[in-house]
Amino acid sequence: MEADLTKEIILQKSGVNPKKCMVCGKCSATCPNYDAMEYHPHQFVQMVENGDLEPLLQSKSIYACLSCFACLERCPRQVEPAKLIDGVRAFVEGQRGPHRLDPVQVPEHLDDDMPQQAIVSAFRKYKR
Amino acid sequence: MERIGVFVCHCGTNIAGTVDVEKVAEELGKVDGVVYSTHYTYMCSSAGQQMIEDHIKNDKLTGVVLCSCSPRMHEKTFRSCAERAGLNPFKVEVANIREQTSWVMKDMEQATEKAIALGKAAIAKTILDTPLIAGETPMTKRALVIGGGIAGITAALDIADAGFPVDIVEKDYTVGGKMAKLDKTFPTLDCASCIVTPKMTEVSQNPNIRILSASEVCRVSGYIGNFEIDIKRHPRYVDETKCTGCGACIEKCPNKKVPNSFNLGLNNRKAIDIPFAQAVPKVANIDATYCLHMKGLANGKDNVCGFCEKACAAGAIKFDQKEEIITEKYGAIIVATGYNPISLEKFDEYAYNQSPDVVSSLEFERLCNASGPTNGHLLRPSDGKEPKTIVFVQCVGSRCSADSTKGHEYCSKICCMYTAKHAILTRDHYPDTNCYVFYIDVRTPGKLFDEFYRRAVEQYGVHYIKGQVGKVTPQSDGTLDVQGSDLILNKQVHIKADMVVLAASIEADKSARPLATMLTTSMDNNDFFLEAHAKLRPVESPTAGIFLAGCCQGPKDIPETVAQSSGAAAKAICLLVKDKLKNDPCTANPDENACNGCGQCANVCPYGAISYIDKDFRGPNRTTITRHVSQVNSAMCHGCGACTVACPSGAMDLKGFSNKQILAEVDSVL
Amino acid sequence: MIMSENKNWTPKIVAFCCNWCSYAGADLAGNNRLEYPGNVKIIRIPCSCRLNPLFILRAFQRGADGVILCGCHPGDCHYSTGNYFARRRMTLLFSMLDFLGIEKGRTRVEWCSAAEGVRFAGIMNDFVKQITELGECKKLEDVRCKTN
Amino acid sequence: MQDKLIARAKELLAEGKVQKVVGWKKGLFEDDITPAVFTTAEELDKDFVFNKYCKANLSKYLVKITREIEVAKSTTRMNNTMAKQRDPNAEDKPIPQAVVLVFLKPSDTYSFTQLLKENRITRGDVYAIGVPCQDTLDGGDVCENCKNKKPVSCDELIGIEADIEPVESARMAEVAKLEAMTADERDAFWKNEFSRCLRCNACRDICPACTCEKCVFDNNKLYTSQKVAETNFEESLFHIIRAWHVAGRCTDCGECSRVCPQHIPLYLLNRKFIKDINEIYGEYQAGSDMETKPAMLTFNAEGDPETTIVYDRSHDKEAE
Repeated sequence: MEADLTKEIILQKSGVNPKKCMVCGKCSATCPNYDAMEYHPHQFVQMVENGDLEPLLQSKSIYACLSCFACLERCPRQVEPAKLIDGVRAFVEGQRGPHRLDPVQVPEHLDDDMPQQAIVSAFRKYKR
Repeated sequence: MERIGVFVCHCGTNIAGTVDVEKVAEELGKVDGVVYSTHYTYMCSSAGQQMIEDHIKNDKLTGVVLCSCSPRMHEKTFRSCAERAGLNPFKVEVANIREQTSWVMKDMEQATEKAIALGKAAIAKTILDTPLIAGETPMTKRALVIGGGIAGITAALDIADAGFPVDIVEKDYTVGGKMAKLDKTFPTLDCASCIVTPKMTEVSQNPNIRILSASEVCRVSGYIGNFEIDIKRHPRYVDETKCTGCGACIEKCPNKKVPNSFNLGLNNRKAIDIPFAQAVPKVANIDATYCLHMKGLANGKDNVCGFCEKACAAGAIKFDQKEEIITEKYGAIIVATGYNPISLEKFDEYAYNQSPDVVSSLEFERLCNASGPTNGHLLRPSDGKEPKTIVFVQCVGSRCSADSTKGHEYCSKICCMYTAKHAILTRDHYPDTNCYVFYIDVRTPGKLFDEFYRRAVEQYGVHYIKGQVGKVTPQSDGTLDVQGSDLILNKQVHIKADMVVLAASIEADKSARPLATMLTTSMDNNDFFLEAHAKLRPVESPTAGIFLAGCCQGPKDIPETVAQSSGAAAKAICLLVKDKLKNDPCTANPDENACNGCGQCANVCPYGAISYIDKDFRGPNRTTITRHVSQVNSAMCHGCGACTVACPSGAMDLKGFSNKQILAEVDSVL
Repeated sequence: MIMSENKNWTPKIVAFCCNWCSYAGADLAGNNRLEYPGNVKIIRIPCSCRLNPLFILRAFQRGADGVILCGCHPGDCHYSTGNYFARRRMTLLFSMLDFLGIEKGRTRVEWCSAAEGVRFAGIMNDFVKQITELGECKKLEDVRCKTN
Repeated sequence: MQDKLIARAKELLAEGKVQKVVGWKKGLFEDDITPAVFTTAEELDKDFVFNKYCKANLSKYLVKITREIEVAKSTTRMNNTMAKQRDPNAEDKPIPQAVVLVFLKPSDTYSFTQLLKENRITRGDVYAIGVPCQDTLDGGDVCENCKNKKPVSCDELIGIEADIEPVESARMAEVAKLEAMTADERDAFWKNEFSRCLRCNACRDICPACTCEKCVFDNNKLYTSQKVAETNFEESLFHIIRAWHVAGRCTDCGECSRVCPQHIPLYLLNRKFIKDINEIYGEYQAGSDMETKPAMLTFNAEGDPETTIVYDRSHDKEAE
């Protein structure tokens, strides 16, 4: 698939306009799971904007986002990076075909170490 | 027979890009009464104006229609152009085909159609225009300056220097404004007090200047040259004329627990106090909510405390002082209401409400200032210890998106420079204190500004980190954990800081909007006063006779403020030197023959411009009838037109906007 | 709701704007390049209180489909009280037009300051939409005044 | 009652207190009564009538009659001045004084007061006597829904009390009925009513509020002067403008609809304005005193609702 189309789909899915970003880095500054990510929230925004999508699609970083929405809350330009990361993630999942997790299956995958936020966000992600 | 000339302006591509100007000129040329129609790149240019003048003379035009930008922009230009060519300036009308046509639509066909309709309306109006001659009103040779900060002080001094009396209305107890609270100024690092307090003294000693402190404008009426202003003087419970500023009362006052607003609440003052040593006027004031005697009075006891009254040798204490309203007349008004840092309440990620060691830049300024709560020693508010690590955060509430509820969209302009100043001052006085500055961009346009910033980095070793702070967490050991991003090194950093200084966005003072309402002048979406023209008339408001100085018009630093203030003062002086002002001749005009004398018009006139006279009219067969008819004082009439609608017989009409003209416009646009 | 028979029909709208606030607001909308339909024709009057009901009736007679009056916000009138009178007059007039069976919504009063360019464009877009829904106004139209 | 009035009028004439009497006189038929001016006792005895057919509101006639008195005064004054200019020793001719007696039914006294308020009548030129309504027949809606107004601004009263308790009037019921219709129904109703209009101008000519020096419909300086009704629009425009012009000044005397040869219920338009004013801005009766400002000549900055109240409170069925 062409990069342009991929970008288009991701932007549509997420409803984010990366052009609004002024690269202040507050999203990455506020991110609680920063160290677990290869690409950080502000990089997501810039990479999507620049069409540099392949590394993102391959990266494990898309699963590191906790969907805590701290970046979304604190972004001074209302860019909402969390939604964009979610958009990339949804795109990758979508490419894999229909074998996605059903919300009822989520409890099977739970373990004690999993942060509560991640569980909530799992439900949010798979409900579609 | 009217001979109308139509001139269609391209305004470069501003109009011609969307409107088929050629077609507009052609179509309007076909309208009855039009004898000449043309189009040109820039009608307002000297070549364009010359062209209009030539055609007025050569084609014997009796009226001119401009299809160009808004009449609010160039109506005056074209009217004086017509006047030079010997045409009555009120035989010129402007069709707004830029702001209200080419700039609000993209479809060329539609825009052209609208431009033609508006052009036809203007032609119809011009045909019905009667030549008008402006009358004159006298000029009140006195200026009002609203706000006593550096902007107001500069403007007042300049106007007073030109020989005109000036009143400064200041809502605080002292003039000086924000500048009096600052420690040093960038980029020269000279002491703010050392430059502003002599100015304050100069103001107090200038015989042409009167300072009305603790006062606010509460009503505005009148117009350019003849404003009538009600000024509310709040009680300070001390007789300004008697108080010598000796401070004996302050020594005796037992209530020491009053938040000191001059120090932004960083320390306490007494219930009776003088804001600071160099205050002007140097007069004490009593905070009525904390004064024991006043609290006693409120509970019906008149014998509580009262030590200040006993201590005052001058007998200046006046517990019974009341709010009073004085009314004054002015010819010109300068607005200099200044700015305030935004409230940081909403930025909970920076822990401003959780830790006293997270301060705003203005608070930091007081902590550095020799007249501040710490006498100039930089100490943490929480425990009074010297901070060893300070983190500065830029753009707090500046450069937010338009839909942000926390901050403003604009760049506050001064933060980059004062933060560099704070860091330099800190490193200079306390070389072992580390300074970190989180920035998005460092914006340093200005004389010696970038050099100043580079000095902070190179000479003083301030750590500039490209990135933002995401979270400040107070720790149990009294330090602050600052979590931020370093975008250059691509990592998240944690700094163990003793203090965090937030460069809060600045916004227009809260009093500005109600004031703008009273002055009927325009404001932008950020509550900054709108200038008459962004490039060419930056110190005037669109409302005649009102001028703008300082941050009330937009964020700016001290030199810019002073420059604008002097500009505004010069503009005001240009007005004040005139002995008479030309009136707008578009006033109400009753037809005596049709007037019933019923009195409806006088009832709705906001200016009391309508009176009734008994006038003799000749009737048939050598008879006379004395009738009661309305008469309009054209110097008092402002031309609002309320009377024209109240008049049942249609006898009252408005020059320049007559019933017939507006109806003709309605017909033309449909 | 009356649907227009003529497919090419677009509403004709007259907007009376007071010189000090709304006309400046309209200029600001232009300065900010905010779009609104071209069938809104603005007529400048010194103050909202200059608007004689006759002008509104005349507009309808000449085939206008909607008439809107924009003035300074109450309290902000350049002439201090003009818009208060305008408000009373228009209330009574609109009520009378309603009483005569003119569809509600063909006439409107909005307050718009010189700083509210966005609001001005918003009002105009909304009003045009509303009038488009109402369709052609035939109840007060004078057939003699019909062009084409 | 008729005899009482004639006796009092003759008395006043004889005393020289009044020089003219405005009253009613019989026409061809018993119920064909017209207003008339009397100057002698003989004329009064011969023609003056006062009965249940005396419907006409006489207040408007005072405008013209007092104008004549004023013209006589002004002319003499002017002639005296001019004579003085020619000859400084010229003797002033006496200013002619005249007073006209008028009989006003309670509701007419409001029109009279409103005219006084608007400077259309010189008070000193009039001697006003308040008289009771004579069980008026076919006075139309105005009589059926009489508010039983108490007489105001009279010099004396014959046969009525100064203090009449107003009765509950259902005069707004018909307006409310129309308000309850849909817009299209109302449009059809008025189109039908106005289609009968002849533009005879009787409603305007009889209206005590229409006393303009120059009526807007006759003034070529405005665009309202067309006389001939060519389309139905013309009528609605005429009637809207007329109702607008008297809004806040109309006392609801009902003369317009009484004289309409086509029986157009014009009082509904006037009452619609009165109803709106009362409901939105507080009760107001035009002509009840000389001081109170009518709704459209004043305002309440804080209290006045926005114009949308018209649609919000509309009883229109379409609102559902």
